[in-house]
Amino acid sequence: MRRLYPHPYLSLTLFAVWLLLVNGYALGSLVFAAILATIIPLLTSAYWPNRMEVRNLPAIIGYILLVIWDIIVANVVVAKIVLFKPNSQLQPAWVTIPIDLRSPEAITLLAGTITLTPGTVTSDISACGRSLLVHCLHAPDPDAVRDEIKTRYEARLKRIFR
Amino acid sequence: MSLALIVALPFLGAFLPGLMIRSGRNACAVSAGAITSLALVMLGLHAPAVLRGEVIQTRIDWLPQLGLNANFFLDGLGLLFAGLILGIGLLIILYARFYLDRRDPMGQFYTYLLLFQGAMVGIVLSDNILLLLVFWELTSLSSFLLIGYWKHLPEGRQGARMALTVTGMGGLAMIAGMLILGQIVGSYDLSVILQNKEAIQASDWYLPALILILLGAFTKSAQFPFHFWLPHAMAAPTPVSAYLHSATMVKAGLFLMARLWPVLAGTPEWFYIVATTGLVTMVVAAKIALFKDDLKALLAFSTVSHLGLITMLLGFGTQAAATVAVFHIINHATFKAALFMVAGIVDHSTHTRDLKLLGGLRRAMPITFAITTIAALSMAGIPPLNGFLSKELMLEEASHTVWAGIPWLLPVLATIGALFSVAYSFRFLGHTFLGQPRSQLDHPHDPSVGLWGAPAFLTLLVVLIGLFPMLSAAWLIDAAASAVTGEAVAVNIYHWHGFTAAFWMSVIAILGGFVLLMLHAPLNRLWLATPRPEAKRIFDGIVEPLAALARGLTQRLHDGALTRYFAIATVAIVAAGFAAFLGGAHSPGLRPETPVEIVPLIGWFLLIASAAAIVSFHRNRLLALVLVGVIGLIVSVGFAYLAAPDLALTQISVEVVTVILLLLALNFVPKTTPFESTRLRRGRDGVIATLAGLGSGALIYALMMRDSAFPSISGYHLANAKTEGGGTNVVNVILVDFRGYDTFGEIVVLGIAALVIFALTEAILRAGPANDRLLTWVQDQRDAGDRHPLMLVVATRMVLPVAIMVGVYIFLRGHNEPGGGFIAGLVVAIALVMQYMASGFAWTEARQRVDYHALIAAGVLIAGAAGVGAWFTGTAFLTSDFGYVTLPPLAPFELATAMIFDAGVFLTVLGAVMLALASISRIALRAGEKVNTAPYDTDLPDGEVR
Amino acid sequence: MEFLVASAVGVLTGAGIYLILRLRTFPVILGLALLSYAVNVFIFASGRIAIGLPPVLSYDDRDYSDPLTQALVLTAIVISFGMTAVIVMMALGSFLETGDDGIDMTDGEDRR
Amino acid sequence: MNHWIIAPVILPALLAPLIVLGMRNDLVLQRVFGLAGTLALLLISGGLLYTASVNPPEVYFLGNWPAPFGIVLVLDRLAAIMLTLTAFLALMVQLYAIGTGWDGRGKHFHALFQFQLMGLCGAFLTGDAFNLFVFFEVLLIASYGLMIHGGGRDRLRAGVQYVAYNLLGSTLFLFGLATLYSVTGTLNMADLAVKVASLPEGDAALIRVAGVLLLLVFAIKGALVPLHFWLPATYANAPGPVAALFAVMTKVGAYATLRLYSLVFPPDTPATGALFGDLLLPAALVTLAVGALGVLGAVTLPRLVAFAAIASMGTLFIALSGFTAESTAATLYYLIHSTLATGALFLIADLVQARRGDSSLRHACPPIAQQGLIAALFFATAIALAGMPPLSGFLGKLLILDATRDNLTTVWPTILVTSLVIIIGFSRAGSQLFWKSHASPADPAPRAAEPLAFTAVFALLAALVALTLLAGPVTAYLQATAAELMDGAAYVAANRLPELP
Amino acid sequence: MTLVTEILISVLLVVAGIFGIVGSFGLLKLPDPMTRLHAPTKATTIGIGGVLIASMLYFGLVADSFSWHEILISLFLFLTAPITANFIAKAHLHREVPVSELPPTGTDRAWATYDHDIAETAPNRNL
Amino acid sequence: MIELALTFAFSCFGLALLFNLWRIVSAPGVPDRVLALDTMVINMIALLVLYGIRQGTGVNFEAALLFAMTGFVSTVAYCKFMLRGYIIE
Ligand code: NA
Ligand code: NA
Repeated sequence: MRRLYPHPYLSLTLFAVWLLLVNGYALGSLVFAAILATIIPLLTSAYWPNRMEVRNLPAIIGYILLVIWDIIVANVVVAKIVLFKPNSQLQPAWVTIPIDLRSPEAITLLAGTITLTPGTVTSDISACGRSLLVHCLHAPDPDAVRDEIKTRYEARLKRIFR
Repeated sequence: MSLALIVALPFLGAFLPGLMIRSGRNACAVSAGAITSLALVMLGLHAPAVLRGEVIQTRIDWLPQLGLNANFFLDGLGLLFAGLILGIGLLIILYARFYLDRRDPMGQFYTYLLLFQGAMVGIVLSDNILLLLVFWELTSLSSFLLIGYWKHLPEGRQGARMALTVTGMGGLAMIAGMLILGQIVGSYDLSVILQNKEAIQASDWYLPALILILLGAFTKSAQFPFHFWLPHAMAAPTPVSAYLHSATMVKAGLFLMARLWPVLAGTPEWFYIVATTGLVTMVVAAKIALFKDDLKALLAFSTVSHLGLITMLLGFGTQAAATVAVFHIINHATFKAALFMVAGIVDHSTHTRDLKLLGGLRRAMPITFAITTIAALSMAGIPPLNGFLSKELMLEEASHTVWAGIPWLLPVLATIGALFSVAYSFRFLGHTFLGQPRSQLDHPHDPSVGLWGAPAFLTLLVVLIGLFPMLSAAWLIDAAASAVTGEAVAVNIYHWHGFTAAFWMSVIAILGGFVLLMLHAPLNRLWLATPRPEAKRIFDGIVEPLAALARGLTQRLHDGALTRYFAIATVAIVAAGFAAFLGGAHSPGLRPETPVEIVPLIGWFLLIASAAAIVSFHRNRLLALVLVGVIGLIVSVGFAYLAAPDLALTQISVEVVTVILLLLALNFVPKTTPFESTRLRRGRDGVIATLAGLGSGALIYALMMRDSAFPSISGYHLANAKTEGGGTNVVNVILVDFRGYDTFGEIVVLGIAALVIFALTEAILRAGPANDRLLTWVQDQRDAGDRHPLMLVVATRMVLPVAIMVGVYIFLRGHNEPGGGFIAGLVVAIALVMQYMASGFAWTEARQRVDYHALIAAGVLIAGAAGVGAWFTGTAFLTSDFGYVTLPPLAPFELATAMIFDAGVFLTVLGAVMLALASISRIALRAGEKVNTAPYDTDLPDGEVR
Repeated sequence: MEFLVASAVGVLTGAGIYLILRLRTFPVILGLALLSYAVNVFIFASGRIAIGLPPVLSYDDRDYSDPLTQALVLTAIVISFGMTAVIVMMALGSFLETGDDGIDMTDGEDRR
Repeated sequence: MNHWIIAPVILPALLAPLIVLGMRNDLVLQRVFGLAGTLALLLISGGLLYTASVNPPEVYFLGNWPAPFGIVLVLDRLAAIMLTLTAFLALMVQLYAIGTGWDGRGKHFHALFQFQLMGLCGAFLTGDAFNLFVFFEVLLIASYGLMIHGGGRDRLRAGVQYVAYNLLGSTLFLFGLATLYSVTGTLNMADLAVKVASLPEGDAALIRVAGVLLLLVFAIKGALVPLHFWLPATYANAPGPVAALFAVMTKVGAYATLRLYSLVFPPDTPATGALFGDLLLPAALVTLAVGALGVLGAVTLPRLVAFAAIASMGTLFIALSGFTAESTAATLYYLIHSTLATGALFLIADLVQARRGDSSLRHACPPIAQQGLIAALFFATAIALAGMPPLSGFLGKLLILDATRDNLTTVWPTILVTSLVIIIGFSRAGSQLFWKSHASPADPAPRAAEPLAFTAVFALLAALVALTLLAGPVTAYLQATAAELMDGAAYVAANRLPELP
Repeated sequence: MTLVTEILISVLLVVAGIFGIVGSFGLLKLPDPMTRLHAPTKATTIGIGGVLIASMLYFGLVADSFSWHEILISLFLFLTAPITANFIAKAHLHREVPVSELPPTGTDRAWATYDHDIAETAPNRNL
Repeated sequence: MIELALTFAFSCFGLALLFNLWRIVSAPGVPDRVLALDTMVINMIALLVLYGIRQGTGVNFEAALLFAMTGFVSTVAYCKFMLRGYIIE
């Protein structure tokens, strides 16, 4: 089973993607989605050599909902800054986020979350992969940003990725 | 048939000497001689009949549609000339055998000689003026080879070129003249033309035709002012000079004038052009001959002079004069060929032809001396030799010919010509053989009989004809002259005419000639002191500047300035388009304008602004590329807006692959374009571009506003796509079915493009400047450290499978909804490119080797097979079929053979894009790009560690 | 709308022509790319433009935008893509061989 | 349905990928299959030539779609002639390339060669205007690959120009086609003929523009001044055998002009009248003059031949511009002749260049291996190309002169004077190349005999001789061809078009 | 179609439009490249998200034809937006920002963009 | 009401396009331009979807999806070019 589905979450995603693509859920589509969701990961597995270890499905769903909520907030915050804050009052800042996550997928997910949420963009990673460089649009207190990221997102991700 | 054979023999035999040369020089000469003899014998067999007044004809259809046929006829004139050509040819072959050096390639010589001989015989036996032209030009070509035979001599090369140029020019003029003549008469057959004197001479085109034909004749016969090539042709080996430049080729012009005499002669135009030219030539050339120190040059100008004489006689337009011309043709051939051979003998044994160095050879070379004496006396017109007979007759004719109302002009000038002729003849004889022997000459001696035999034979003829003209020549003259004039001629030649004007003119000429020779030394000083045009300088002065002009013009015009080529092309296209438009009626269209909405207006503005920005900022190449991307985006969205989603899909995916390709290439070329063109030039280009833009914009506007006069064929496609093609996406059904053949060609184009790119890459990566440049490549920009950023690599692990799935989806739905194999191929290719960008070429390749060549080939083969498959059902290539498959519990779905075709498209596109990108990546690798072993560069415990 | 399309074609043509008259390969290639956009829109528009018409058959009596010109444009796009790829590579090869990305052969190479 | 009609396209189209797929690293196999393919193509073409001579034009309905809705192939005499000529030249060129090892100097020669043939055959057979464009592109892109085969500085630079110029031409082609389609609503050539003839007067200006734009496209292909500039550098820098094959490429332009403007825009078309002939004739005359000047002024041998090719295109288009049965027959005769002669001369130039190591005509070089033989070949071919007797060039010129007697005061002097200039140019070049070299005492560098290469050249010359000797029957066939072209009714009928509503 | 759905869709569209234009406006207004990076990558995700949800609702509730494939576009953009931002930031850092302006990594290695020791292996020119 | 909202949205995204173009043409650095181009793609996707709503057709869905995909890939390519020169290494 593991050989047939090297990345089960990918297969699941692809199954869903096919249904989304055909914009329906007819029986034929389900069968075809299953076939493709099996074949395509096999074709591309060479490019995903390691095995992603993920657990705790409720945590994943919780994380997704949290991020969506944060994105909505982020957009409002950024919109206000863009529209109403004079450039002179902006206090952009660079923040270094030390990370404990070791899985590349987890790090990427964290970095992506940071970018998608309020006023922060992940700009770089250290060559050893142990810290992220984050740019803040308006951060009078950069340390607070770092702490929030670590507690709000990284801690949750640690529970998801082993 | 046998006439054709006489002509063909030398041509067919021309290969023999070349082949026989391996068996030795004698075999070579004998084979050439045998061929000539055979032809001569065959000619001789016809002689009795011809002399009885019959005309022998052979007709072979060649190009009857044009009136060009291999028709030959033999009459007296033909017999005379063919006899001369073959007879003297035989002697020359003999003479050349002993004349040519051991080192000379004799096989080549005889080959050329026989080719020439065949061409000459062809001229004189042709009964079709187009056929005659063929042979005429052949003589120019073969003589080019013969004159240039001694390839190591620059004079040979130049002389050959000059001869070819001048006679070639005449030949081309003659083509025009002959064609006109044929048009007037309605036939190119000589025997027909010769019957149409009135029609020809009454035609408006008579004079042009006459001039054009005479141009051919005059150049060939070296008539003034085209006489200059002949002396330079003397760089040829002496046998060639003797044969071509005295006996035969130069007489081709005379032959032609004689041949066409019945229809062209007799008009004032003819008289003034031909007689005057002949007269001037005779006098001028004779004078020049006197002052030439080179034996062959002297003979050459003498030849020109005599040709002038004959021309003049033909120009008189009377039967008597024409008869004399024929007679002199015979005589001149005998003594002049002999004299040329003598010159060769002298040259051969003394190694010089310079009259200033020669002298007193009579004792050392008695036989040669004897031959020369007779021949030279004949040339001088001393009785009783044959030269005397014809010259006397000439003077007689001249004496009663009035030129432009001046009775004395012709006699006086003719006498002067004769006088010079006497002088140079005696100079030739005297300054070579008489006087004191010259010590610096190294043991001169008579040659073997092989060399002197031929001239001796000719001298014998000189004497024979001189003593017994009626017995030895009159029959031939009669026959030939009858043929020339078209009326029966019976000559009566005798030595003594009484004290006629001609007699006194002759006396004056001989005495005057002696006096002139006595005065040669002072006159020569005067001659040398007088500035005079030198033919070669003039010729070079015309040809070389022309060649230089041609070179200059050609090089300047085609100097590789593509931008100018483009400017010219654009202007030409726009101008032609406008002109075409203005030349026809145009009813402006009445279609209503489609209303404009705000967003398209913004898109339009974006497009205009981007185009303007590209023009302004194109020097920043990356920016220009980004702007092209913007335009691509807008065009894609525009297609979607205008109800063409397939186009939008294709445009956008092609767009991104193009950008990637350009970025890959841009890495190796300068990132900016320097300021180079002047303001003026930019202005010019701006004007051209504006005109082109106005043109295309106006054209499409006019087209859009007018309805097509007929219903478009696309109505059929709309009506039948579903029912006959099995798909609701009409565009796709057109692509894979109605016009699947176009698509087949289109994927072949893509496949070829990839192959070309691959082959080009191979060439670049071979040892050479490009490879050197790559090996020492230094990036012109600072590199960032991170080559395979972690986030991209991880994201690609998701995006790649998703994108492939999108590709599959787009492929499968293509027949019914926007999409299809082409877009699907591009989508998958883009996905793979993303993988390449993420983890690098080498890492990706190492994990999954796909043979892109095989993909392309398989794609084209599958698409082709899908087409060919239809043959098995008895239908045409690319005939498709479709049906619905029911697999319970699934809903029925459609399968169409067009999908197999589309699969071929998919594979080809994928393979082509990937092969092209992989090829460029190889260039980057050669330029020192490093190969990674891990999927990303960040230190993380993932898969392979670096 | 027709005027917008026509003027877009004209502007793209003009810009393309201006760029192909430049002296370096890169702008010339961009110019050819612009020309190919211009002609693609030209072909498309030569079938008369339509807005809001269905591109695929939906079984009613409505008008359709001309599918044939669309197919022709598709073919033209693909072909010009192949051609562009080839000329890009050739220009690159030429630059690598000579160290010069001029499009003209003014140093007399053409005369040799 | 006669499937043989499409064989000349399908055979190379499938052979080429097979070569890529199965034998891309085995030159010997490529050679064997490539030669076999081209030979087969020649045989098929010969068969089609015969078919076309006994049958009226025959149409192959691709995909079984009726004309004018699908794409059709049309086999008529003209198409068959072009196919056979192409196949023959290609076979010889291929022999030469193999014999000299040219095919091994880069990748994919044989595959590209087959694709090139596919493009050419497709262009000759198609009865659809847009499909003509597609096959133009196929043959062009293959020609790009062949042109830069082996790489190298000058070849690449010239190659870029060649491609760029042709891209402009392709764009123009599309402009023209779109205009044509927009006015008539059709792409099938026979249908175009029917519709253009009955266009309303208000469309005259637009259809004239379409016609002129397309004419200019073909003029680019046919190297007519002022659209000829791509040719000299391209031909001079292409590998010898490729340049020889390109002899037929310019003829594609002539073919397309002949096809389209005798069928769709014949001189009796109300909207266009004699427009195209009037445009072509002066351009052709200037082309001939430019080509002749180039021959006289050329400084290298390949350029000399290239300009001779331009001159021959000028001559060809002079005849073509007449659009009468007589001038068309002359055009076709000259077309066959000049293709073979130009091809042969390019091969000979390559022989010389390979041995001399230098192509300049400005200075003499030591004698070369097989000098005598090569000189003789050069001489014979130059005679043919210069239009001197006795070879087919002369007959072709006579036919053209005869056919253009109505333009006696402009055409005749141009043809005759340029002939002289070309003769002078060739004689200067030939004596410089083959005679002056004797002045130097050095022995020629030894060189392999390359029998295949010489066989190819001999075969081309033999074809010229045959064309000369068989001028009568050949011209008869061509006259029938011309008659078929001048009367488009049979062509149109073969398409079985539906009745106009 | 109920008024609620109509209002819902309209609101979504208006909100989306506002965020769309704010994102692009920010691109113009914000003072330096790094701050500009914040505006569009965020605002356009919600902008386009709103449009896509509006589309889904419209087809599902108004046009009465089930549609959910818009989700795919959203997913795709959410997946790629951080990567895009990351890359643009890296490009900016590389071209414009000296390493001294950045905070330290807190590790023994530099920020990846500035770290030239990464994965250097011997060049292989023979491929 | 939807029609009105649609018009509003259309105008917003159309105006956004103009802003993007302005940034592309006049920006201090290439990264800014790439950012603007990327944003432009997003705005065009929005326009395509809006157009689909107005026409009541989902036919432009694939185009929008492809825009997203190709926009991403070309942005990455541009940045890779600025970072390393070689975009595939
Ligand atoms: Na079909
Ligand atoms: Na983004």
